[in-house]
Amino acid sequence: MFLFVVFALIALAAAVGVITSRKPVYSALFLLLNFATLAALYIMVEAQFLAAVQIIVYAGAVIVLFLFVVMLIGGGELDDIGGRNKKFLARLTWPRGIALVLGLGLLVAVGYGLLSGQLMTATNDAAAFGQGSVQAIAAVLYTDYALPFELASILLLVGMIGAVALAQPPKKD
Amino acid sequence: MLDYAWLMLLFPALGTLIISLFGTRLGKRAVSILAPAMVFLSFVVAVAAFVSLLGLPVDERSREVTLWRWMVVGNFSVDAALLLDQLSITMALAVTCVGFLIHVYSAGYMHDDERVPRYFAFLNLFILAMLTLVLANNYLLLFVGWEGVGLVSYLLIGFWFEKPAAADAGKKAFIVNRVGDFGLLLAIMFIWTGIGSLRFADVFALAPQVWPAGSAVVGAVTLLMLLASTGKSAQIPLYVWLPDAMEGPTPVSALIHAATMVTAGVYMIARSAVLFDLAPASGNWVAWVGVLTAFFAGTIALTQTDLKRILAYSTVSQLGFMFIAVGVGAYAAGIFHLVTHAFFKALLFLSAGSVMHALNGELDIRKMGNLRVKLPTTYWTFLVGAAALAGIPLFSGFFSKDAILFAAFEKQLPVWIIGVITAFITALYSFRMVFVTFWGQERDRRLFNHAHESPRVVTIPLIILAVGAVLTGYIGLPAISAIDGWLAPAFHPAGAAAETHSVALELILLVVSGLIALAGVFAAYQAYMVDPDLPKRVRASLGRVGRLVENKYYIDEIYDMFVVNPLRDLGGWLGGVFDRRGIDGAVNGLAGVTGWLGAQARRLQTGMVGLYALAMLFGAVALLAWLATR
Amino acid sequence: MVPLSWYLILAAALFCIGVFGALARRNAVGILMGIELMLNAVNINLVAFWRHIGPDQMTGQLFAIFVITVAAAEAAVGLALIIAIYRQRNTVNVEEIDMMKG
Amino acid sequence: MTLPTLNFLAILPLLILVAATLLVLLADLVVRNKRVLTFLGLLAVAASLAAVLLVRPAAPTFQGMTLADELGLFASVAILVATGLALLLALERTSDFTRRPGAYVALLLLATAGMIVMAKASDFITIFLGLEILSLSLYILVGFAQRDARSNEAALKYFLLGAFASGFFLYGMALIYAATGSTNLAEISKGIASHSASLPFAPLLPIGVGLLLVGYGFKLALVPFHMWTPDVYQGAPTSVTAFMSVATKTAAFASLIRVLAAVWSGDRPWLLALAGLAVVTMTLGNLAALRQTSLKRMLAYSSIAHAGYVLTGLAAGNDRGFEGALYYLIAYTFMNLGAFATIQAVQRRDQNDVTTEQITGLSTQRPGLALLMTVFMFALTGMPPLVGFFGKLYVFSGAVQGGMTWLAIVGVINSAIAAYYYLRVTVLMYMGGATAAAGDIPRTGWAVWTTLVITAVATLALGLWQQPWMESIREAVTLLALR
Repeated sequence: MFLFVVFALIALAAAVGVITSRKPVYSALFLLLNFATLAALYIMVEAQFLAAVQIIVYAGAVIVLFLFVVMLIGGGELDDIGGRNKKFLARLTWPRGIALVLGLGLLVAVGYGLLSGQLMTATNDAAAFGQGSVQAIAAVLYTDYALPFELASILLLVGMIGAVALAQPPKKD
Repeated sequence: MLDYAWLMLLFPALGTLIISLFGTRLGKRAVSILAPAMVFLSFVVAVAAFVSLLGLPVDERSREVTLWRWMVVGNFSVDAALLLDQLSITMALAVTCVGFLIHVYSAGYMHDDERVPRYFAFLNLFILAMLTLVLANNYLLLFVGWEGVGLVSYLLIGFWFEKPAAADAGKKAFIVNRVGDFGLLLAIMFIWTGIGSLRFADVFALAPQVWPAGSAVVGAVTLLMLLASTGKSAQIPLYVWLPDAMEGPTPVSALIHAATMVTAGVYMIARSAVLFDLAPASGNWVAWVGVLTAFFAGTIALTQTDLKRILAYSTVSQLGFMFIAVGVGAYAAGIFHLVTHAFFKALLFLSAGSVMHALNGELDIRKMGNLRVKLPTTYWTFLVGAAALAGIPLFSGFFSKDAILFAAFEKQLPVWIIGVITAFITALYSFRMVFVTFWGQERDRRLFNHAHESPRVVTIPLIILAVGAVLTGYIGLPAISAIDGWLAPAFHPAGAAAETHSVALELILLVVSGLIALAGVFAAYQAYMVDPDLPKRVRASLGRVGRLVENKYYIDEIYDMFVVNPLRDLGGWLGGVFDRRGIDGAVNGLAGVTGWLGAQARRLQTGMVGLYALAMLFGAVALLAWLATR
Repeated sequence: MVPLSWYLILAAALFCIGVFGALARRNAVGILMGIELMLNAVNINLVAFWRHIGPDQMTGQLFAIFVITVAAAEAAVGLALIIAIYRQRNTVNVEEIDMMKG
Repeated sequence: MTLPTLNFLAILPLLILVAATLLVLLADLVVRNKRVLTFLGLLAVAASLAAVLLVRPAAPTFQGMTLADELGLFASVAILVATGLALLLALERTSDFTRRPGAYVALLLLATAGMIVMAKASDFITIFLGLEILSLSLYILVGFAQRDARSNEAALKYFLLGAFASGFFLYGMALIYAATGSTNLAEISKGIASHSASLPFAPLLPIGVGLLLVGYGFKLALVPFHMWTPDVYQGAPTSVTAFMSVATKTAAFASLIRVLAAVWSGDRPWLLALAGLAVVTMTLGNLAALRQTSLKRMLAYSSIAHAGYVLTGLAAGNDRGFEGALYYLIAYTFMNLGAFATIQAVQRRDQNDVTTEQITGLSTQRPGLALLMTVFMFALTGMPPLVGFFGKLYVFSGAVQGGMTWLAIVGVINSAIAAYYYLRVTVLMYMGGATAAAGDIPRTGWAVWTTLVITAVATLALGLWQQPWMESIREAVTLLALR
């Protein structure tokens, strides 16, 4: 319980950091922190393999990619909601104001659904011996989920072709 | 023979196809022969079908010819099928006969135009669409024809699109007709939902069981049909497009905007007789719309000075008579008048075209006069047409108009009274045209000297039509009543007993009608020949009323004032970006407001991703709020 | 044990922070980070439900794995697009990328 | 533990497409004449189409991940036809806009694969993966027109908003999973039917469906999730626009129909939500289309409006409406592809769009193209007896039957407004002096002609002969078994 609260607070703080940091590098690092906290939460619900994937894919690949791009296009300042030179209200232009209101509205709408019904009392009490392990996942991944698995490979193929096609600089003519 | 009735559609279809694909290569001459030939072949088929239908016993005179199974949705199916019965054959005969003559006339009339192939392709396409409309055996196919004739009409009104007036008139016709079409489409959906079939035979057989007489749904369906008909047949309140439609070539005015297309509304109401019988209130509406339009348009025709516009308002007025007929349940009389009108109005338009041709396009009757000397053939044919229109005894219009008024007299006395007054007005303006145009002194000497009779390709159709305009009346002589007996089974498939009329009463009314028509002619003679100042004095004594009529009751202005201007002001006030050039009448005003809304809708599109995403988020929250709280 | 609803509320909060981030940022990379936050928030949901509904059904966990795969591929393509546009216009500020409008 | 037997025949169309993709990528390295690649793609589409039509497994396959039902078959055929026509359309012009024809063909095939997956998927996981495959491919394809600076911008906008929408989509799936305990549509349907009231997390279901609708709304370009559409349609290479405007809609609508049928409760509020979306979608789409000067943008707004018409069919909530929606999709596939194909034929080699000015007086320069464009415009207007009319008739009368006469009235008024801008195109082509120099319009190659003729003939013929395939549509809808 205590651990959950700690990790949850870290995750939230990191998330706020991601969207308010002035430097994109900081944003990316906050994102890393957020991902790592989530991995910790996964371990708490005994989804060990998922936690490992989270670290390897997100921290190892995605964040590195982000950092790489940020470096490539120059780590200049994100002069928007993170800007220091203006007061907070001045930075909160009307689209952002509306976005904030609507974001809260979304939270209320979803929260309404979450908090009504019997959700409040439900807990994660079922035992999960070994269900988060590599073996358990492999057993279903290659049988019941064979089709999604294949589809994921197609998806990665798309990503590959796309990245190559886009990365190639256009011919000057 | 009836099984080959589809040939009627095939020929104009072939004509359209060949001319639109190879028209320019074939040359004007070949096209001018091909197009009328195709319609003539259709006419021959129609005659053959008519003869074989005559050969059948009365209760078998309704044949369906299925071309192919069009669509099947569960137990609902629609075939592409033709219905050949007394009503559709009568219509098909009128369409192909008048259509053929107008094609021939066009060959001479359009001779100098650059776009002859396109013109004839449209004209053949029109015949195809019109025949589809009248021969359809279900509402869906009828709608196909309905939209088709509307489209061709729009294309032909704007045929001389270099004239801005023509382009605007086309636009006006199109938009007004969309309003009407909208009614028909909704009516079709109601029928489909309520009855589960669109085939005429099924609908008319089931409707009395599904919809009790006077029920709301059948009332709605029939009123929607009335709305559709007021658009296509130019009745109050949607008649405004027809006078402007005269910007098209004159043969087109004759064919589409006088003889055939504009009668589609009357035809549809007559075809749906069973439904209208179930909704007597709607029938009353039809009759009142008809009589008011007839009177209204008749008075306007009296004051116009443009020959074609007089004829246009006269068409609106005569269509009003047909509405009276179908409104009071005298469907056969309505169709009878439709047929006679097709002949004499086509004749009048084509004669007017001949006059126009002779005077280098001049249409203002104030510049004409004494033309009977220069254009003898045209004069005589025009005279026959005018006599028929005025309802001079022994000419066709006399019999058909009398049949309508007789029916009105029996059902709706007030309608009859206004109808009789309108008949008088009709005679008055008919012979005003004759006297002012062909009699008296020439008013514009230069034009007069220049005038010359039209070539034979123009006059021969005129003569044939003139013969038709006289003879068609005799199929409906009260004593013989051939057309009534012939058509009646088509309206009441169940075989309702024919009503018996008092012959004496009918004869009395016949005499009254004849006298009224003659009185109208006499009044016209007094006013325009004997005492040319009389109209001015009458006009002066009428004062404001006269000005009112002269200005077409300010209808266009009223539309402007109450529809266009408020909308325009609203638009200007809201955005200050209103496009003034687009404003020309009610319709355009509406289009302008819509366009203004469109401009506002465009302004939402700022090109910025953030705002796009914001809109999405807004949508998401709204959607969730709605769904979560239900 | 931690109640299920706590996980769900954490997820909802993270999702909304991500949404706000995606809307509030002008930098395309920043927007993409907000979107990554959203996808991760969904994953918390999936895992929590998996744990609650019964761990012998692996659906939630596997769904989460596929989501991670998709997120990675999406990030790769997205960043490649961002580089391409940077090369062309020398900016990744979406408010300056508005040639098309109306 | 034994591995289950996997019925690979069930995904044969998919396998063909992916294998062809790899082949195209390999051939790209050795072949000099890049047209061969397009031909390879066409071959693959044909083979895949044959596989769809001939190999028809009966039961749900891959542990209920996909269905091989009539709906899936129907959508697959429509999608593959669209792909084939799009490939044909670009055959002679690929080099005009990209120097990577290999990747172009490959991505087009992969997008098709994704669409087929989405249309056939019966499990949220497969739906999501299908959606992502098609989306990622399209993001990249949209940016393929290198000579047009707007292309890249379009791709970035499409990507950012698409990924944003994916987040909502996914969240919705997670909540429905929470509410019903499964991601499989059949299970979900069973769960809701057996104990809808006693489901522990029942309140999550409508919220999940709502979020899901956001995702679908994005792909289908429903207002207010539509804002990307005009920019993306304008910036993307014309052949890609032609493809995505029709095929994506087919895939997403097929999937939406499936999902709606599974979570169906026949509840009025749900239908009203759909009806509301339909109303704003068609109205805004038509209004914004009125004053466009770019034909691609105009058609983009028109496609928004058409999505609204299709949605009307779903909002009707009865079989007739659903059938109408499916009919509409087929109709739309041909008429809209045809319209974009004409734009492709008219646009200059160094351009990626056509303005209203450029088509003024087209009939004198290219009577054939003008005539075909007229056919497509009339079809989009809803002029009988072309396909577009019947689509409208079916969906609107579905609404009338479902007791939503007002929705039908709004729809009919909207089609009246729409007629205005479609006919404006015709008027400009026929009734105006030529402004564009004749040499500006490149020679129209046989491949484009083939595309144009196929779409035009289908636009007419499918309106005149509806019986056989309306029966197929009916079967597809009956199998959904709406409660």
